[in-house]
Amino acid sequence: MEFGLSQEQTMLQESLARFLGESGNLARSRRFAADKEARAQDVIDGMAELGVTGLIIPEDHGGVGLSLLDAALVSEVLGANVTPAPFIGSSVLAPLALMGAGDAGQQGLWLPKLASGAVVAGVALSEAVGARDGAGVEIRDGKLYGRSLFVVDFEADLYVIVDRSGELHLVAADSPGLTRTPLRTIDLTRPTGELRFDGVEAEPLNSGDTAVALRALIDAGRVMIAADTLGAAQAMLDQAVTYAKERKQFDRPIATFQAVKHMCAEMAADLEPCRALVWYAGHALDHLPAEASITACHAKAHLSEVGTQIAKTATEVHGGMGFTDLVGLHYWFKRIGFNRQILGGPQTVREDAARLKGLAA
Amino acid sequence: MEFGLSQEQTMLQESLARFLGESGNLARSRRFAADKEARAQDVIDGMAELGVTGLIIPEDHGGVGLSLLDAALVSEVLGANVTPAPFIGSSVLAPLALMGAGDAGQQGLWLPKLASGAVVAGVALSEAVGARDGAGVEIRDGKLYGRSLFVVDFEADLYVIVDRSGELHLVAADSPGLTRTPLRTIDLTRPTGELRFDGVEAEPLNSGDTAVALRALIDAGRVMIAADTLGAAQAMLDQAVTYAKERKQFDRPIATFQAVKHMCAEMAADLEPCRALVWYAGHALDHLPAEASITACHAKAHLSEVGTQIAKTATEVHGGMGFTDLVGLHYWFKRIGFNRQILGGPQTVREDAARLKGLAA
Amino acid sequence: MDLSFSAEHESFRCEVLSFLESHRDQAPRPGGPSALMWQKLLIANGYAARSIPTEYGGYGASPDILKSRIIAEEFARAQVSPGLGGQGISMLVPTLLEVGSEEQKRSIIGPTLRGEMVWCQGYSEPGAGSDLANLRTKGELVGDHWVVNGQKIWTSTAHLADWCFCLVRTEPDAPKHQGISFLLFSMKTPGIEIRPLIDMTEGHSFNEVFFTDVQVPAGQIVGKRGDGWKVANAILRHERGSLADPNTMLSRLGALTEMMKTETVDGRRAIDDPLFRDRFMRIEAKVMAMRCNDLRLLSAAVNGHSPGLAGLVVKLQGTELRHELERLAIDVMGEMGLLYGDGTPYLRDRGSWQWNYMFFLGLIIGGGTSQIQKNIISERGLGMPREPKLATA
Amino acid sequence: MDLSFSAEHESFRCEVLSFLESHRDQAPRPGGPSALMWQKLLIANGYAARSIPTEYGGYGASPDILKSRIIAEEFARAQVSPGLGGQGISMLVPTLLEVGSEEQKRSIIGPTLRGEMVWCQGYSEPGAGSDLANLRTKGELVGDHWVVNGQKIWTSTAHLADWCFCLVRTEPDAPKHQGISFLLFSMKTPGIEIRPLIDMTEGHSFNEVFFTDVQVPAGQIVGKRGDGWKVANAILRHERGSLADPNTMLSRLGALTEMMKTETVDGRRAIDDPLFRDRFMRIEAKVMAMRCNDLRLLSAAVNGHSPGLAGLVVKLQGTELRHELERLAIDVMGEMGLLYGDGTPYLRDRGSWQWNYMFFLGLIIGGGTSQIQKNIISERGLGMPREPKLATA
Repeated sequence: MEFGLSQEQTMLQESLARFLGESGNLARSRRFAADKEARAQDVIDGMAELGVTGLIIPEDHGGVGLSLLDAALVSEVLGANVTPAPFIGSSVLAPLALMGAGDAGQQGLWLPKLASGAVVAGVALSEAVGARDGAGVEIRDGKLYGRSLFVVDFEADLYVIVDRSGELHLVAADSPGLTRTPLRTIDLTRPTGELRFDGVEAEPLNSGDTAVALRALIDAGRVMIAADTLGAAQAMLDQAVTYAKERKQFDRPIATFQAVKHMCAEMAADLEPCRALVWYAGHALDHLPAEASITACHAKAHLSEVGTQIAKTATEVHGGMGFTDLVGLHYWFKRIGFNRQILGGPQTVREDAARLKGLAA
Repeated sequence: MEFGLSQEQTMLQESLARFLGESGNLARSRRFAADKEARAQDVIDGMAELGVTGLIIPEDHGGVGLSLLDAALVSEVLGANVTPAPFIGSSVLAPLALMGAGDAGQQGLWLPKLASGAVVAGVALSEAVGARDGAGVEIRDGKLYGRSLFVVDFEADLYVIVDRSGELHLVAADSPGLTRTPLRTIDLTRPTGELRFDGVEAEPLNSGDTAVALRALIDAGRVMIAADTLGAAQAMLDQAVTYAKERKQFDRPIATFQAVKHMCAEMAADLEPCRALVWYAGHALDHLPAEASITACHAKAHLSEVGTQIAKTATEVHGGMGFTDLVGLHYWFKRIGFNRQILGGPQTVREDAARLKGLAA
Repeated sequence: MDLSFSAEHESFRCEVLSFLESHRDQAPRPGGPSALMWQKLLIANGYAARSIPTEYGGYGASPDILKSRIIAEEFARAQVSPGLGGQGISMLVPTLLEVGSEEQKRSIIGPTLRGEMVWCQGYSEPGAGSDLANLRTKGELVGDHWVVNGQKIWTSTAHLADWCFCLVRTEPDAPKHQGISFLLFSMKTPGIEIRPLIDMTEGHSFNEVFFTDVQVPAGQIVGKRGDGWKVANAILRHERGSLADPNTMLSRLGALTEMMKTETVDGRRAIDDPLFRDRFMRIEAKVMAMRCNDLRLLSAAVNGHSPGLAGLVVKLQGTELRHELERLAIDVMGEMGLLYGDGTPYLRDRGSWQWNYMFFLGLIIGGGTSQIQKNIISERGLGMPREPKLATA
Repeated sequence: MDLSFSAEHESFRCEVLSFLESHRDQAPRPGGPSALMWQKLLIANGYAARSIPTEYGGYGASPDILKSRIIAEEFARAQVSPGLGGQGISMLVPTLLEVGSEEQKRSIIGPTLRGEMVWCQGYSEPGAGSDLANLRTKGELVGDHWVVNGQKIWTSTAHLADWCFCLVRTEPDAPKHQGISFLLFSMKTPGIEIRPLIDMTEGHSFNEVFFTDVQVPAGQIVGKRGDGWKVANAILRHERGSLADPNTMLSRLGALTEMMKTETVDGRRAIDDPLFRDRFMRIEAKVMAMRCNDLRLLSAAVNGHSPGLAGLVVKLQGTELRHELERLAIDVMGEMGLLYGDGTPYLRDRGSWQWNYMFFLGLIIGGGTSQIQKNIISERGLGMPREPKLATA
């Protein structure tokens, strides 16, 4: 019985955080946004060197073979550092899709390339959670038609596509008939976009139980996003506390005002139990199949609510400075805002959990 | 253009508050509860003397002929003083039912008795909003069968009954076949109960448009309850501020702690706009038919939410003392809690408003 | 309680409507009539600068809050520009009318009202936000000029303004609140540097302004030396209420309803989702309460009563409520609510929901944070004591 | 991360289960075996007083947090009484083990564990709640007795207790925190008056206790004169965590689910109402988070790590969450949720939802108000500074 992080896990987080610090952190994200970079290749390379791109890929495919909990811990660090690099799609969901529904050939071809960071994979999953504006992809005569919106890790070489019937497909980014349109959002650290399919050749991923594989993608995606929010919210809280200790008004640090202290205390009280929830949800993905989906929903929904509140409160603690671009706090604010809506807003996700529990139709 | 209370209205509130103060206020309510009184006849008599029992009854039926806004102002004062006397049922809804759906004979017979306080009328309306445990009343061969729960102003001589088809009836308390069972609730200041009908003779109230009359009862009931909560919540806030100024901890009044000040400020900020909302909703009942129902819903739902929050926060400001019976703060807490559930909880009432706006089926 | 208007006011409303009917083609639009021409027309007809004396360039009517409200309502309903705004007109002009010299009133108010003199406000500093009296920008009287050095922040429209009204510490030895003066100077004076202050909306609504040996003629002061705090506070009160207009909220609610009828997930409209609907109704009730509260304030103003608590709570409640309203819209749109930036495909309402969501977080903070507002409510509204003095201050 | 138990612990769980299987008929029930007999049996088998040394009447096992947890879990699951509780066992015994004299340990711990000596706690006073160190009940050493005068409040079980452990100011001239002593005395001592303190639940869980010249033998003191604050603080820490057990919350959630399946309005089940369902799921997520947090605390305790923030937030979050959960139940029941008092027709679950709703408001306040908890979290958990000293204090 040991509910906590191992030394290896703590080291993984620390070494990744150290690398991200060296690579420039917020300054790197600002440059990524200002230069409209498609990929921060230096960051991806550094992550590959640390084994992060191949984190959950088995060792015999060039990966590190770690667990989804480890992936969540990575996601947390990336959120904390508003890192402008692919991870959830390319290093978690795409490998999961290949491992869960790909055949040996597909696995042997793609997993090593994903592990090394040589290939980035995007994942088109939004319509499986809820289709907006009539989006969705259909297969006719073995070819894909339709649209996928809000592709995770959009600036990719390869895509995992979920069609309307829940089947999974692999599509190369340069496939004829595929049109890619970036969708600019509030979050400038994680490009997303639309894929349009006009008779695109696709390779089916259908070697396992596709329904199980799809559910695993949704669950893992939600836990990774929850972890990203955990990291981002913790970073906002930390910045608020630091700022409050430094900032003086009325001849005293604002951290000595009970109102400011209590705002910080409320953030901490809301957030700290979320850490254990994310750990548990990450652990459940690999080890507690009966609980995994519901816990993933709870983690996603709850972190969205808590994160939204903290994003607002931490900004308020910063006063006007939090509203400006000067301290860049809004990068975290927007990261949390992005995470809230992706793969199902909190209400949608709670309703999903209620269905899983048999409480809703 | 004058959005505010007239001098007469302010005086009405003040003279009623003065009388209730003289009649003992909280001590009177405590005695009412401890002695399990059915009716606080002394309070009723005093209210009759001030014209409160006949407030909205036309002068030619022995009343004062004032408006429903005036009735809301009275309701506010009764809530503020946790007064253990009938009003909403006996002096507002029953007269409204008679005035809206009674014939001249019924009006001439009952309105003067209600105005004088000689007769108390209860109103069985809950099932028209939502029936629990299969309650409800049906008419067969001119006789009533079934059950009405949570009758407003239950300890009465006469009842206005709404049956399942929305028709209104008058029933005397001593009618054969009628069984009355008090239902004890958290709120010991306002008796409620169940009526069981086993072939009870009833007199129909069907001289006007019954549907309109029923809707008017629901709307007016909701505004009166909202006003009662306004008064109770304001009284709790006032008590919290007073207590905070007196109570010392750490060698200073707790009112000097920013945390306590902000709790009180939040209560005031939430509550003060409610006052204008209740005024408007009261005014709308008589003068703005197109808005009356929706505004009544908003007033009921919003005051319930704000009231619940203030009931909790004001208790917290009182520390442990708020939890005891010593200061009696819980009388207000429970009055607000009672108001929240009666004639539709906040969610139910909001859904009703959405239907009225054509936003829900 | 009487929500009707008098015959005089009803007839005034008709006048306004007929003016709108016959002149709306002269309202400013891109490539059409200019805002300055329109402003002149409005002043001439008493629909702008209505109660400002004619000798200072106004229309010279006696103040009538209801008529002002009628003008505002009908121009908003007709979606016709109500004329120029800005801090010069809304804040400096009332101040000058109260405490300006005759010379200042004559030379400044007219051009300001006509939009010929655009102003920015130099109040906040990096070290003086909630604690505005802590400001450090200093002005030294050298010969017949103030020499101003220091930095301002949150200076909206500094990049567009001709002139600045500015709080400057001129009496360094006086107590904090008594050492400040209220100076006026041209933004073309040498030594002024303006840096855009980009905010979280990616927009440029504010600036940082740096002063290096800026020379201001000694006479360009409003009130006496050291009176600046009093002068400024008279206007700050004007500002706070205006951030949370319930009529704007009502129109946002209307837009939200329409949006909820068209946004769908898996073909189901947002308005048919009981959870979104409930959140909407909940917000509508709060907006209704603020609108009723606003009627109460209007009525109090007409009758010369003090608005009390009802006035003190507006900024806190209104900005929070508006933020909540925009938040709901984003949740309704889901992923679509993340889209931002001109020309982005699928973008709804030009991104206004996201923009307002963020901008109103700024307004929750700006013009007195929620924490400062709660202090004010508890002290001025509820009579609770101020925090005791500290041992070392 | 490993949520499994070791073979040793799994086998221990089997032992517990087999004990429960073979002895559950000896558990106390009205008209059946007594609680005291059951307690003896539990101690003898190591299911109560498990790690307390045998010479003081305990079972004498080495401390094993997981085994304690297993016992608690299995007894709860089997719905069998886990033995006696109360402030004597949960608070006084650990204190005596830490700082009591050998004589005190030998004479008090055993009878307390066996339920032969029931204790109440005399801490809070009307003027000393959040500011407990402000207590004024005084003890003067006259000859070989302390003479105690004053008043306590919130004394739960005073009306059932044999003895009291009590904080008393014995050194009036010492600084506030250093003038307090920790005394023990029989509740049968002359001069003690107990008045029931009825609370908002209409229940009698607490008392006011008045002391008039109560004579306490000088030796009945734990620790030294003036050490009482330190002694008491060691135990207060024990109390705070226990108010918000996530496993209890889980079982309340389960009961709420069942209730939502049976409560109807116009024939429609509450569980089929999307709004109630969403609120339920929202609360379930929070409960899950607290349960995971609890696992983290357990694990930290097993490994001797400091729980840090994760421990500091439990009381605040847990009591608020429990209050919220009970609130939802009341809303689900609507008017039915108003019913209260034994024998009331239609009453659901004996009124337990209303009772808990109110009682947990008491717990939000008791044992350190939410405001005090937030001070603690910000200072101890986030390293924020204490409020500066006042000019006049």
